Formats: sequence, C-alpha cells, structure tokens
Amino acid sequence: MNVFAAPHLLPVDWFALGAVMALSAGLLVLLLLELLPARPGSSRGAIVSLLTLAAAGASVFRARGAARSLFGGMFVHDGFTVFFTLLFLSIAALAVLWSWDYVKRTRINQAEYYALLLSSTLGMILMAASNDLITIFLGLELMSLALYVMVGFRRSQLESNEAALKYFLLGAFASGFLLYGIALLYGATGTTNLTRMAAFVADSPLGANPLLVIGGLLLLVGLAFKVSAVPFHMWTPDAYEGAPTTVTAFMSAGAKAAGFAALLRVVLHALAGVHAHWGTLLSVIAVLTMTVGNVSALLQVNLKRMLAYSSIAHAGYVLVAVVAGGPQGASAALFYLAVYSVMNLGAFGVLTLLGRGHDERVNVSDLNGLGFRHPLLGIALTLFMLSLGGIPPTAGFMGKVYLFGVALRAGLVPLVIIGVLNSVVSVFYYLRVTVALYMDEPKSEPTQVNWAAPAVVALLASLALTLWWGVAAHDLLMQAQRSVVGLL
Amino acid sequence: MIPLSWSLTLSAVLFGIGIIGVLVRRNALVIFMSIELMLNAANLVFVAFSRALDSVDGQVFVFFVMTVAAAEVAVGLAIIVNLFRLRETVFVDEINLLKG
Amino acid sequence: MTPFLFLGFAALLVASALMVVIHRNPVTSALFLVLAFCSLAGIYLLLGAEFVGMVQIIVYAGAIMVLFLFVIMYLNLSHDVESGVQIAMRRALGWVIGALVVAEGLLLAGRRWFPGPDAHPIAPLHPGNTQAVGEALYTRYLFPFEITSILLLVAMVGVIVIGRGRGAAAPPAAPPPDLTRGGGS
Amino acid sequence: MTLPLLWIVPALPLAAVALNLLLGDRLGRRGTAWLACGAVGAAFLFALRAVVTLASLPESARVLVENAYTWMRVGEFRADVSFMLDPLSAVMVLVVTGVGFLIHVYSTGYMAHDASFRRFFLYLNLFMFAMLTLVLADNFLLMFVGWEGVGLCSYLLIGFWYERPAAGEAGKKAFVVNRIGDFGFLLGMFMLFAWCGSLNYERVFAAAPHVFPLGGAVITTATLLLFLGATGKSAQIPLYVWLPDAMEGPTPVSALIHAATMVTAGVYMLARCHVLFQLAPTTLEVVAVIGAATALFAATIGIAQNDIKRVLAYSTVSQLGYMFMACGVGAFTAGIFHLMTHAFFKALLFLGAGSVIHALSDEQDLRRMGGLSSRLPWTHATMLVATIAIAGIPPFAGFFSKDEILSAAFANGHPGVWLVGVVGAVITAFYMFRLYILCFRGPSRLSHEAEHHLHESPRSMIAPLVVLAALSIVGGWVGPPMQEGGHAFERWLRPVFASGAEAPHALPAGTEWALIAVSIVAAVAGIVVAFRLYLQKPESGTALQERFAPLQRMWLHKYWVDEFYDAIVVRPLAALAGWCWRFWDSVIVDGAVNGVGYTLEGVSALLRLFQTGFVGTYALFFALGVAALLLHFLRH
Amino acid sequence: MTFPWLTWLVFFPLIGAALVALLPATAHRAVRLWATVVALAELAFSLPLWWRLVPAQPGWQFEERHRWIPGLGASYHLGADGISALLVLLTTVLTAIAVIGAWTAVDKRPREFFALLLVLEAGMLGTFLSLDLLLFYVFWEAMLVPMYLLIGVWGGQRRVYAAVKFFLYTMAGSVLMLVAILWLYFLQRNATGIVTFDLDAFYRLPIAPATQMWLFLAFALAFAIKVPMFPFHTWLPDAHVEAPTAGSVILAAVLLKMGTYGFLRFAIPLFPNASHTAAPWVVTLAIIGILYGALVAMVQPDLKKLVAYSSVSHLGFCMLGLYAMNVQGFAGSLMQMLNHGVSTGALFLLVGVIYERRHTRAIADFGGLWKPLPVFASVFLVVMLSSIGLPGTNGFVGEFLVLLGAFRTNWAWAAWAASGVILSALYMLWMFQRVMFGPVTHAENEKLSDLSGRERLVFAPLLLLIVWMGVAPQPFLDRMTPALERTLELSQMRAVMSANVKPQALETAPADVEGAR
Repeated sequence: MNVFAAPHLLPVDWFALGAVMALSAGLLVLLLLELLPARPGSSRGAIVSLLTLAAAGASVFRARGAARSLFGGMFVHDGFTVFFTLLFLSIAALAVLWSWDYVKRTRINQAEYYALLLSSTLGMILMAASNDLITIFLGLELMSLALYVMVGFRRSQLESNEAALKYFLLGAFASGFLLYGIALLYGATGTTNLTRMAAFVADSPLGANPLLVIGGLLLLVGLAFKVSAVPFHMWTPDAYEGAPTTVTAFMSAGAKAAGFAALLRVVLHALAGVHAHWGTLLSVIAVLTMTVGNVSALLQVNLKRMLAYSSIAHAGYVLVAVVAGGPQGASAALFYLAVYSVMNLGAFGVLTLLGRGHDERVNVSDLNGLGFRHPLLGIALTLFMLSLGGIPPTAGFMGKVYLFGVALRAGLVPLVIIGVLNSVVSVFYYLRVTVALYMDEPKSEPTQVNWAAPAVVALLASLALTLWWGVAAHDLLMQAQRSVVGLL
Repeated sequence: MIPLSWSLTLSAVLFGIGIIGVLVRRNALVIFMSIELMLNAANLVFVAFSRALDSVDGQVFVFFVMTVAAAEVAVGLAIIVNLFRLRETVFVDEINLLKG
Repeated sequence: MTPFLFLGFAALLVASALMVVIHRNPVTSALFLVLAFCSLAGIYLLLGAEFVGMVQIIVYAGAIMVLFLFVIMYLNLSHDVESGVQIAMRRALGWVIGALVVAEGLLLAGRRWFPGPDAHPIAPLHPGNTQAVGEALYTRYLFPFEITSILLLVAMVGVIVIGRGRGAAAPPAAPPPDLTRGGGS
Repeated sequence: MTLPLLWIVPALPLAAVALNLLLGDRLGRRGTAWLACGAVGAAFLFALRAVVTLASLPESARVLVENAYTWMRVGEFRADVSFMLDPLSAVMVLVVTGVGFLIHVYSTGYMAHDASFRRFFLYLNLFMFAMLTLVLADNFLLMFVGWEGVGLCSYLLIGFWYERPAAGEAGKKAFVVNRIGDFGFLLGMFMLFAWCGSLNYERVFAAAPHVFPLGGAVITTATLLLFLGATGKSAQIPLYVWLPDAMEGPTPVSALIHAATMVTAGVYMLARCHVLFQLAPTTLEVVAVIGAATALFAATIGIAQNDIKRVLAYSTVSQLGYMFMACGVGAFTAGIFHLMTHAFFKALLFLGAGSVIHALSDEQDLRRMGGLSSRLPWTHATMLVATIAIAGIPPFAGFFSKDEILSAAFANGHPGVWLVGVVGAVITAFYMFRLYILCFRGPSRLSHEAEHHLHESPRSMIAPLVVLAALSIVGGWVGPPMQEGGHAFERWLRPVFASGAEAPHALPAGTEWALIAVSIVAAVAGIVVAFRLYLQKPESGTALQERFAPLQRMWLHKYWVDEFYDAIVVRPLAALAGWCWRFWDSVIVDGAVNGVGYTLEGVSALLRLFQTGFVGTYALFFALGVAALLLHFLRH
Repeated sequence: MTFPWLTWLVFFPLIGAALVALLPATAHRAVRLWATVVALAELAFSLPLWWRLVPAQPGWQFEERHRWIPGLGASYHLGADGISALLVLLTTVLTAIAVIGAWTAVDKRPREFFALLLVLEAGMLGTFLSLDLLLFYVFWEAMLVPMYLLIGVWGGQRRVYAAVKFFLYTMAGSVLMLVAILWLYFLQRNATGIVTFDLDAFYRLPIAPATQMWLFLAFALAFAIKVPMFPFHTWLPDAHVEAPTAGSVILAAVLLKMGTYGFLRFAIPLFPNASHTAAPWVVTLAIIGILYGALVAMVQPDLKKLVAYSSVSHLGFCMLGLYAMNVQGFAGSLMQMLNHGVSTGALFLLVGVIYERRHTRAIADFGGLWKPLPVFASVFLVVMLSSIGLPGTNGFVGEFLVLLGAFRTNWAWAAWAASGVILSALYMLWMFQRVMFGPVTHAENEKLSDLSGRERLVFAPLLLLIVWMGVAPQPFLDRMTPALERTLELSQMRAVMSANVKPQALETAPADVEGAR
C-alpha cells in the first residue's frame, strides 16, 4: 500500500476531484438510506441528491481557477472540465426538480432512481473531465448503463421496456465500435492519453496510417451514436418516447452534452491533426443530422417524439461548430450546448407536468387551449419553442448567431446556409405547439396539469436562463471562450 | 513470433462476425452474444498491441473491458428477461410499439 | 511452433464464432460462444498475456456465459423460427453489409500501416506478466479501477431495479398495452 | 402683391364648402342656397375687381402673380401654390364665375325639392374652387390639382343620384377616362420639368424656345401627351365617350361642368401652352385634325339622338371640336372666343332643357315632347335665342366666333379643315333646330300626366335663362370680323398670344366676305332642311329615314364606339385581371410557396417509413453508416 | 439630451403591456382604458421626434450607445434621423388609432390582445430606431411573434394557416439576412480588425462589388418579402384577410414599411454598387407589382383582399421611388410610405367598421350603402381618393414625387408606373360603386347604424393627416429631405469607395488558429 503514499502518483487536488467524490458519496448515501424505511411520500431522495449536487458544484466552483492534471493525466481539471461539470450538475439539479413530484406520481421507487441519476451524472462528468480514452470509455459506460436502466425504469410498461431494450442493444453495439476504435488508436499511437496522442499525431505524417484512420472513425461512430447523429440516430425517438419523461429530459440534455464533450476532446484535441481531413465527412454528417432531424419532426403529433427529433437536429447544429473546429468552434459548441440543455430541459420538463397518470404519451393536441388556461405554462412552453427555433430574444437565437457566425468565419458558407434554412423548417413544428396552446380549442376535456412547487422552480429557472442568455449573452459567451483555452 | 498482422486480421474477422450476428439474428440474446464477440475482438487487438508495443497497458485495458462487459451483460439480461416477462418473446422483430 | 498453435486457435475461434451466429438454437450458440472464448484465451496465452487469458476463461467463459445459459434456460427458448421473406431479406442484407464493413476495414488496413511507438518503457513485459498488470492496475490505473467499482455498483442497482419481481414499482392497475398505437400520427 | 387678392377668388367657394360641412343641416335649404350662391357671386365680384386691376396695367405688363405658399420643395424640384391672372385667365375666370353664379342661382330652383340639396351645393362649390384653381394656377402642377379636382367633382356630380345604377356607372366612366387623359398630362409635365427644370409657366415658356428645337421629337411628344390630357378633359376623339353618359347628372351640372366650364379646360390648357404647341407643328396638325373629326363625328351622332340632353351633349363635343380646330390652326384667340360664346349659349341650352325637363316632370325623350312653345313662353324664347346662336346666324354670338374659326382655318391653309367645319355647321344647324322643333313646335306628344303637371319654371330658374340669352346675343359683339388690327377681344388677348406668332388673317376682304356668306348659307340651309323634315312634312322625314336606314342606325348607336372600346379594352383587361388572380397568383405564385411545404411533408412521411421500430433495421442503418464512412476513406 | 428618450420610447410600451397584462382578465373596460392611455402616452412621448429633430444636422439624433455583448462587439445603439423619426411617428399614431379602433371589435380576451398590440409597437419602434445590425435583427425577428399571435388567435377562419405562413415566409427571408449580417461582421473584422455590428462602422467599410451582390441579395430577399414585392407577396392577402382589424392596420401601416425602410437604410447605402446593378431588376419587379397588384385587386370579391392587393400596388411605388436613386424618388417613396400607412390603415379600419356591423366583407353583400351610412360613405370616399392619389390628398404628393424621380432616371419606368395610376382609379372606384352606389340590395343593410362617436374620433385624425399631408407636405419633406440627401451622398460615396476592391474570403488566416492554440 506504499503505492498510495507515493506523492508523485497522487498529486490530488481534492476540490478538483470534489465533484466525483461528492457524487459517489451521495450515491452510496442514497442507497444506504434505503435501509431506514421512509414515510410514504417523503422526498428525501430528491433532497439528498440536490444536496449532493450542490456540494459537488460548490467544490468544483471553488477550484474553478485551478488547472490540474490528476492520475497521470487521466483526469484533467481545466476550464473545459469545470464548464461541463457545472453544466451537468445543473442539468441533474433541474432533472431532480422535475422528477421530485413526477416519481411520486408514477410510483417510481426513488432511491434507485436518484442513485442512478447521480451515477450517470458522474459518468458524464468523467467523460468531460477525462483526458484518456479508457476513462472516457468507462465514463461513457457508466453513464449509459445508468441510462439504460432509467429508460426502462417503469418496467411494467411495454413502451418503457421496449425503449430500454432498443437503447441498450444499440448502445452496446455502438460501444463495441467505440472500443474497437480505441484499441486501434492505442495501437496506432501507442497511447490512450489524449495529450500524448495529440503530440504524436501532430508530428507524424498522418491521414496515412490506416490504423489511426479506422480507429478514429470507429471512435467517432461510437460518440456519434451518443449524440445521436445521423445515421446513428435511429434509437433516439424510440428511447426518448418510451422513457419516463423526466429521464428523457435528463438524457436529452445530459447525454448529448457529455457525448459532445468527449467528441470535442477527441476530435479537436487528440486528433486535431487529422481534423482537417475529416472536414467533408463531418460536414456531411452535420447536414444529414440537421435535415433529417428537422424534416422527420415535421409530421410528428407526439410531443416527446417531436422533441426527440428536434434534439437530433440540434446535435446537427453543434456538429457544425465541431466542423468549424478551432477554439471558436469549440467555444461555440459549448455555448450552444449550455443554451440547448436549458431550453430543452425546460421543454421536456413542461411535458412532465402533462403526463396523464401512467400514459406517457403527450400529443400536440393535448395542449389545446392550455396556453390561456395556464398562462405560466403557456408562456414558458412558447418561449422554449421559440428558443429552440432560434427566434430572438431568446437564448436559442444567440446560440445560433454565435455558432453560425463561427462556422461562417471558418468559410463553411453552404453549411451555414443549410443550417439557417433548417432552422426555418424547424420553426414550422415548433409553431405547431404554440398553435395548439393558443389557437385551438380542446376537443375533449382539457388536459389537467400536475403543478408542483419544485417543478415550478425548475420551470422558472429554465425560463429565466432562456431569456437572460437571450438578452445578455455576454457572460456565458466569455465563459465558453475561456473554457476552451486549456483544451486547444 | 506471431506477426501483428495475423492477430489484427483475426480480430477484424471476429469483429465482422460479431456485426453480422447483430444484423442477421432476431433473438435478442444471440444479438447480445454477437456483441460480446465484438468486444472480444477489441480485446484481442489490445492484447496484440500490448505485445507489439511491449507495454502492459493493453492488457490492463482488457481487464477493464471485461468488467464493463460483465456489468453490461447483467443489465442487458435483466432487460431482456423483463421483456420476456411482458411480451413472452425475445424476438426483436416482434417489438415495435414505438416507431414512425 | 507457436504460429501453428495460433492458426489452430484462430481457426477454432472463427469457426465457433460463425456457429454462434449461424446456429438456430440459442443454447448451442451460447455453448459455441464459450468455445470461442476459450480459444481466444489460448491466443492470449500465445501472445504472452497469461493473466488476461486466465481472466478470460474465468470471467467470460465462467461467469458471463453461465449467466447467459441460465437466462436461456430460464426462458426455455427453443429453436428460433427464422423464416419468411422479410427475415430472409434482412439476413441477406446483414451478411452483405457485415462483409462489406470487414472487407473495407481489411482493404484499408491492407495499406502501409505501422503501430505506434513504444509508449511506456517503464513497464517492460518481464516474465511474471500478472505482477506487471497488477502493478499498473493499482498505480497508474487506480482511477479507472475505482470507476469500475462504481460501474459494477450501478449495474447491481440496475439489475435489482429491473429484475425485481412485479410489486412495489408496478401500478395497481397498469393499463393494458395498446398495440395499435404507433409513434407517429 | 396682396392688393388684388387673387387667391380669395378660389378661396371663397372653398370657404363655402367648409362652412357647409361644419354647419351641416343647421343651415337649412335657404341658408345653404344663400351661402353657395353668395360665395360664388362674391367670387365673381372679386374676379371682376382683379380683372379691372389687370386692365388698368399697361398692355405689356398685364400679368398679376400672387404666391400663397410653397407646396413641395425637394432638391431642385419646387412647386408653389401661387396664382396668376393674365388676360387669358381673366376671360376664363369671368366666364367661370359668371356663368357659374347664374347656374348656382338656377340650381336653387331646379334642385329645390331634392333630398340632398346641401350635398349638391357642397359639390358645386367644390367644383367652383377646383375650376378656379385650374384657371388661376401659375404652374402646371397647381393646374393639375384643379384639373383632377374638377374631374373629381364631375365624378361626384354625375353620380349625384347614386341610387341610379347608371349614374354611378357614368361617374366612374367619366373619372377613369379622364384619368387616362391625366396620365398623358402627368407624363407631359414630367418631360417639361426634365427639360425646362421647372413647372412654372413663365419659366417653362421662357425656356422652351431655347431647349426645344422647332418641331423636335421631344417637344412633339410632350405636347402630344398634354393634348392627350386635353382630349380626356374636353371629350375629344378618342376619349369623348364619357361625356354623353355624363348626362346622368342633374341638368345644372351638365350645364356648368359639361358645357360651360370644365370641358373647356382642355382648350384653355392648349391656349395656355400655345408657346409649346407652336414649337410642334406636327402636334398642331394632329390637334386640328382631331378637332375637325370630332366636330363632324359628334354632330352626325347628334342628328339621331332622341334624348334632349344627349343631343346637347354631342353638340357640346362637336363645338369643343371647333375650338380645338381653332387651336390646331393656330387661331388660339378664336378658340378662346368660341369658348366664351359657347359657354353662354350652351349653358343656356342646357338650362333651358333643364327647365323643359323640370316642367315635364323629368321627361327627357324628344319623342314625347312638342308644342311647348305656348306653354313655356320664357323657356321657349330663350331656347330659341340659344339655338340660333349655336346655329351661327348673325348677329348672335355663335356666328362671330364660329366664323372666325372657319376663316382662320381657311386663312392658315387648312382648306380641308375648313370644309369639314362648314359641313359641321350645316349639320349643327340641322340637329339643333330638329331639337328645337321636336321640343317646342308641332303637335304635343306629351303623356297625360306630364300634360297635367306642365308648368313654367320658377323665377329663380327663368332669371338666369334671360341673362344668358342676353349674353348669347351680345356676347359675340366683342369680336366682329373685318376689324383693323384685330377686334377688341383679340386685342385684349394679344399680350398672351403675342409671344406665339398669331397668324394674322392675311385675307383679302373679298374672300372674307365670301367665307362669311358661306357659313351663313350653311347655317340657313341646315335650318331650312330641319323645318322641312320635322315640321312641314314629317312624312318625308320618315321617308328619308327609311332611305338612309343604315346610316340612321349607325348614328343612333353612336358608331358602336362604346361597344368597340368594351371589346377592345374593357373585356380583355377584366379577363387579364381574372387570369392574374385565379391562375397566376393562386396557382403559380402561391402554389410554389405551398409546394415547398408539401414537398417537405412528403419527405418527412418518407423518412418516417425508415423508422420502422425494429432494432434490426436500426442496426442495419448503423452498419451502413459505418460502411459509408470507411468507404469515404477508402476513396483516398 | 441626457434623458434616454428613445430607450424610453421603445420600452414604455412593454411596461404598458405588462401593466395591461396584469389587470384582471374580466376587467374589459379597464383593459381598454389603460391600453388606450398607454398608446396615447406613447404617442405623446414620440412627439419630440417631430418638434426637436433638427433635420439639417448630420448624423444621428437622440443617439444612445451602450455596451451590449462586447464579446461579439454588439452594442445597444439607438438613434433617429429624419427618416426613422417620421416612421416612428407613423407607428405611434397608427398604434394609438388601432388601439382605440379595436375597442369594441375585440371581445375575446381583450387583455392579451391589447398587451400584444403594445408589445408589437415596442418591436416596431425598436426596428426603426436601432443602429446596430444585430440589435436591428433582434427587433426585426422578435416582432414576428406578437403579430403571429395576433393573427393566429384573433383572426378569422383560416387564421392559423395565415399566421404560420406569415411567420415562416418572413423568417425564411430574414435568416439569410442574418447570414449576410454575420458576413459583413467578419468582413469588417478582417479588414479593420474592429469587432462590431455598428451600422456607422459598416457605412465606412468598402466592400467588393462581387461580394456586395451576394450580401445585397440576402438583404433584399428579406426586405422584399416584407415589403412585399411582386413574387413574394402571397403571404400578404392571407395575413390581411385573416388578421383582426387592428392587426391589419398595423400590418399594412407599419410592418410593410420595415421592408422599404430596410432598403433605404441598409440595402442601398451598404451595397450601392450592387443596388445600382440590381436596380433594373428591382424596378421591373416593382412595376410588375404596381400593375399586377392593381389588376388582381380589381377582381377581388373580398374588401380586405382588395385593399391588401392595393397595398402590393402602392408599395410598388415605394420601391420604384427608392430605386430611382434620386432625392425626389427617395422623398416620394418615404412620403408614399407615410401615405400608405395613413390611407390603407384607414381603409382597413373602414372595412373593419362595416365588418363589425355585418360580419361579412364580400363586396357582393353590400351595395347602396351610401343611403344608410352617409358619413361612413363620405369618409370612405375621402380615404379612397387619397389612396388613388388625387391631388390635394397625401397620396398625390407621394406618387407624383416617385414618378417624377423615376422619370428623371428612366422615362419608361415612369410611363409604366403611371399607367398604374389609371388602374388604381379603376379598381377603387369600381369597388366604391358596387359598395356605396345603386339601390340598397340587401335588406339587412337598410338599418345599419352609421359611424359612432368613437369611430368618428378614430377617423378624424386620419382625415386630418390625409388633407394636411396633401395640402402642405412641406413640413414632412423638410424633415426627411436632408436625411435622404445624406443617404444618397453616402451611397454614391461608398459606390466610388468600393468600386475596385478585391473580394476576399472569410476564412481566418492560419495564424489566427495558431494564436488560439
């Protein structure tokens, strides 16, 4: 055990690692608490998780300035990590708030639910923070396993279970590719550490080595699956629709962001040297992703499915930033991911209020007339939709402006034009929601809304951020730009 | 000594068989097995390279992969069992409630 | 003599892998999978990775496949009936595409390729491979090692959640699955 | 200069309009009548005063300008609201206010029982304002204001009895046809501004000789465009078609607008721009020919009409033709002279006709009149005077002006025009006396209740008739022929037309007398024939009609011109519009827009087919994706 | 001036909207009252732009500039000149009138209705006053939302279709403009190293003619759809027909002007060379629009649709004037914008009045209305006359100057356009004849009530404006002309400046990336 004493092995900055440890601890606490019987309808699960997240956030925030590289460069604590850690923590926090009442309503047993939520958050953080393919892989698996279970959480329901099965099978399939890719990269570069890999790639005549190419390609495929980029997106609508709505909200924001975090680290950092050769490839994927996502969403009447497709499309937008590359590209991706997470969580969150008992399905027509009956809900949903569509003065607009601006600067004119036209197409189905909210009358009895204090808090929080980043984007912008400096 | 190319080719073939298995079978369990084949193909690559590069890391990776695989199998089988409970089938082409 | 052993194991591996994919009976597939794993373990040994070889046998062939078999038995699955034009078409497509991927990979790899540099001279493969692995595992790879622990924990929780018998989690009156309801309009 | 207060002349009717609007029905009929007539009367007095002031000036300096305010000024473009009085506008303003005043008075009687009495005088005063603006303007733009303003008022007054569908139709027709003319006027103005850099008369006329070469293409185009405007306003071929329909309006309106004042605006405009027109001989030719043609054409139609007012309408068109003929042959003075006399006797004719119609309780068909001479002595007498005047029997006013035109045409080398003019004179005399006879002489063909209600008009209507009759007799004496150095009227106008070289009648006295004789003979011939055919032996008249049945029918249907325009212009336009909307707009343009949407939805439906819900399919696409990516790198 | 006048002007309606929205939903009277008060107050606040504007003074007046997103170089920059000041006044006047006009028309959810109306006003004012391209775009796009809701919630039968069409069509045009704006932004950055969206900066930036063409096309598309110019007009009739009266009024009176304003403020001065190259095409479309709009209007069976198509025709005049590229044309165009705002706004109000009474807009359902509704008919008459440009009404001044300007550039343009004057008289008078003249054909029209006191109050200022701007337009011209002349000089100067600039790509120099590494 002298190993642990060896100082050069563990130059651990405990605050830098704080998030990881806090989450692990919280996870254990949650599980252990199950030993004490809870009184019916208690919210201790939620409370504990919120405390955990708060603690994690606090510790990371405290060490936000520091730049550390732990465990021989496997876990790096830099601006990038901080940004994403805080993002994931807030996503999780919002998800908890949304779930607070939802899990009670749908009789999901809380301890496991929140435990899994925390662990998948942990997985995401690892994906963003790790500078080594292995840890990325482990983090991804951690996140995914937890999500598989959460998607299938309401196992007595056919949809939920089917969704879990599809997500799981395809996910495992994808991680097979991912792993093979890692293996080949390891072979080609002799290391799994991204920094060393970058160094190696930089000073070797590249594009030539098939191992590297295939490896990078398969790695890309694995991550593309997680961010649901076309043609690896087909699980998305089904999984999103079948999953409990809160889970959908959580994964639509978190898993995607985590996938992109890893993608950014790999593509823009480790394989920066090859990135140039991949421009066309990524562009094609980006275009396909945007277009397929938006166009498929046009005819959806099931809101969750529609939003699922829209999330695919948004992945496409972020991919444009990835194609643009460089620090600008990365910061644009960060900016957009933050914005997207907030507005998307908001949108899905509103759906959690609408689910009728056990019927997860929410059709657009279920919203008929809600806008005037529940003004807050109406305004919120409308603004989220506008933001997703990129209409000012909302965060979504600023995100698109920055993102497309960066892409334009990188000379990706056709890509940008396709992108903006796509956003027009998307507005068509986002508007359908507002049409239902304000312009249609309910045919049957109106959908009832299950208000709950935590949900309202979450709603207001997302709403505030969506608007604030829409009118005053400066701080977030600076944050995003500063966060990528360490990365590239 | 065994040339690296042999092991790589072998792993490639194994990986391919895995993919094919996933694509052609309709029994969720068998599909899952094929996925395990793919993982093993990856492992083979790791081992081969750890040999070629004269570094132990590759083997350590294999160890992690196995752990992950075990975890996946546990969860996956649980899901499949649950599926069978609900649907009395493990055939993936009899399951499409969610589509369109 | 090693090369011949390698080729033998390789042949066995490929054959049994193919059987896994081809054979109709899941049980048989599972057994062939065990065989495949064993032969793979053999190859590991030949590549000088004793520890991995052993773990391969113990974990995979031992634990994982047993779990598989157990499940198959538990669900007592008989032959898969695989007939009908649609299925046939999918099978054909599957073969073609799978083959395509492999072929492309091999073609691509057929070009001049080279492994990366020797990354860690500090951990030479001296006899006593297990020790080396162990050292690496508990020093450089301590962090991932810890993560795997959480990973396994999560897996356990997940299995409990999903595998737990119908009860607490189930709603008193779960609505009957309405199979006509698709996703779209 | 403030003293002569030009602007008050148009301002007075406008003020009346404003008061009329503000006070509304509180005024009562009496008040309204007083207000309207008073305003116009006052305007007449002020005009008179202004003219006196003008006359007091030395001949060379006979022009009064008065700038009210700047209307628009953008860059180098500037248009003022400013008025100008020179001998020409003096004539016009006196005619307008004078005749206008009489007609106002007449109307108080004529419209006495109409429901919307107030609205009538509102419009009438508004018209006076617009007409005076037109006449007094000192730049083209302001003239255009009056020009369109009178058009508007004529629209309103024609459609005054809006319950009659025909009235609304006629009003619209009048306005639109006039717009076609205005279109020309507008473009003409643009050309003048583009070349002369101003729209002010003085500047334009000063600059014109220098910028426009004599007979140059530009000036010809410009003047032709202006003339197009004139044809619209003054009902010349090809745009005369609105005037006959305009008879749907109340008769005083016909008298004021469609006989005495508005329709002569075109002639006034030509006279005003004579400098320009004399730079474009081609245009003058066109004017002369068009004028002559119109004179004859309209006259022939007049023969066959049975509606008393329509006959008068066509005679108006024809007389306007004479005026243009005059301008065309360069005898602007003669044109204005005839304008004035015509204002007198034609107004009188209309008012008389109005009196008849009034007496016969709105009967307008000549075939149901006759023998009224005894029953309506005053009307009969005055009408007779007017008829003789228009027929051109000396010493009545019409003779002098018409004769001057004809001799000028002959003198200035347009014998063809002259001939047409003479023929026209015969026909004019003929149909005018036809009208007179059918109306006043012969047996009564009145319907019974018309007979019953028959009564001479009130004093308020008779008085103006008498005044006008007087004018129709003496009006021409200001311009007797054979004067040394031109007659009084000519001398009065000389400051205006001096600039343009007015062709002097360099005719030997003998020719002069001969021409006079010819025109008198022509007139008498027409009258005699009329008497023979319609009074002494009507049967021969009918016989004649049988002989020339086709001709008769052609005239009765006005040469089918309306039908022709309908087929050539109106229907195609309507068809085009319908096509633009139903096919082009709805199907093509909007179709394209919606098409995009439909296409996208189609693609969407297609994409959803791939989302089968089977894991197998998804895995297949997944693998395909991988294959595609590998292929991409295999390619290089 | 120290007081942030324009900011107050832009955001006061928002405050008012919030205030109205917070009233109890059932307090209809209070809602109307407060909405009116707010609108009138806003009108009062906008008056300084008339009194205190110094036309001759170059540069922006009432200017305000604050940091907004320094990271992007976007600033909160407001300012007015003769052009925008007049349009702002138009906006405030018409909004006030629309609010009062909608008193009785809106019985369904008046609170939300009036609140949205005020929000819309804020958006429009922001669009006219912002001098930072990003800010401009934000207002330009954000303003779609309230209009969309106004049409979609309070509209007629096919309101949803119309609303969505309006939103998507307009947005489809403007997104490309956004791309162009970003392009400009990077051009600026590459050329001068300055990071800014400020209009003044772009006014100083020479742009290669080839590049100009692309950027111009992007801008022009956005504006042309808003105007709307000929092939892009089909959203307009739908939107107008479905929109509630107040919506139509605002839409016609103000929203369309944003397109023409955009051309005048951005497209022409920023891309003079491209504008000059494109002028023949733009003018051709404008003239087609004039004639086509008039023709199609002629055969419309629906009053509102007729007025909508007449707008297409009138806006054609505005475009013609702009692309005459001389000061008369500009002035005429701007006058025409104001005129169209007043006249067409009034026309829509009139149609609304009659729709309120009869719940139909089909011309065939009317006839002989003069008898039961003399006052209504007279007002209608005057408005119609101004709309067909009779001298003495505002319509003439605009049309005349436009045609004059056009003639000076190319006589054929003026000739074609002038024939539109005939057609406009044709369709308007024909409509008037069918609606007002003749005997009363439908019994239910017999006992229609004439304009109420409130309605007269609504129309009085409009009629006043019609006459004032027709008889004494000089105050307006004085205010706009200097600004227009400056715009003209600016574009000519920029044309020379950019004539021989080489086009350059936007890709960042490799050094850029290295620096970031």
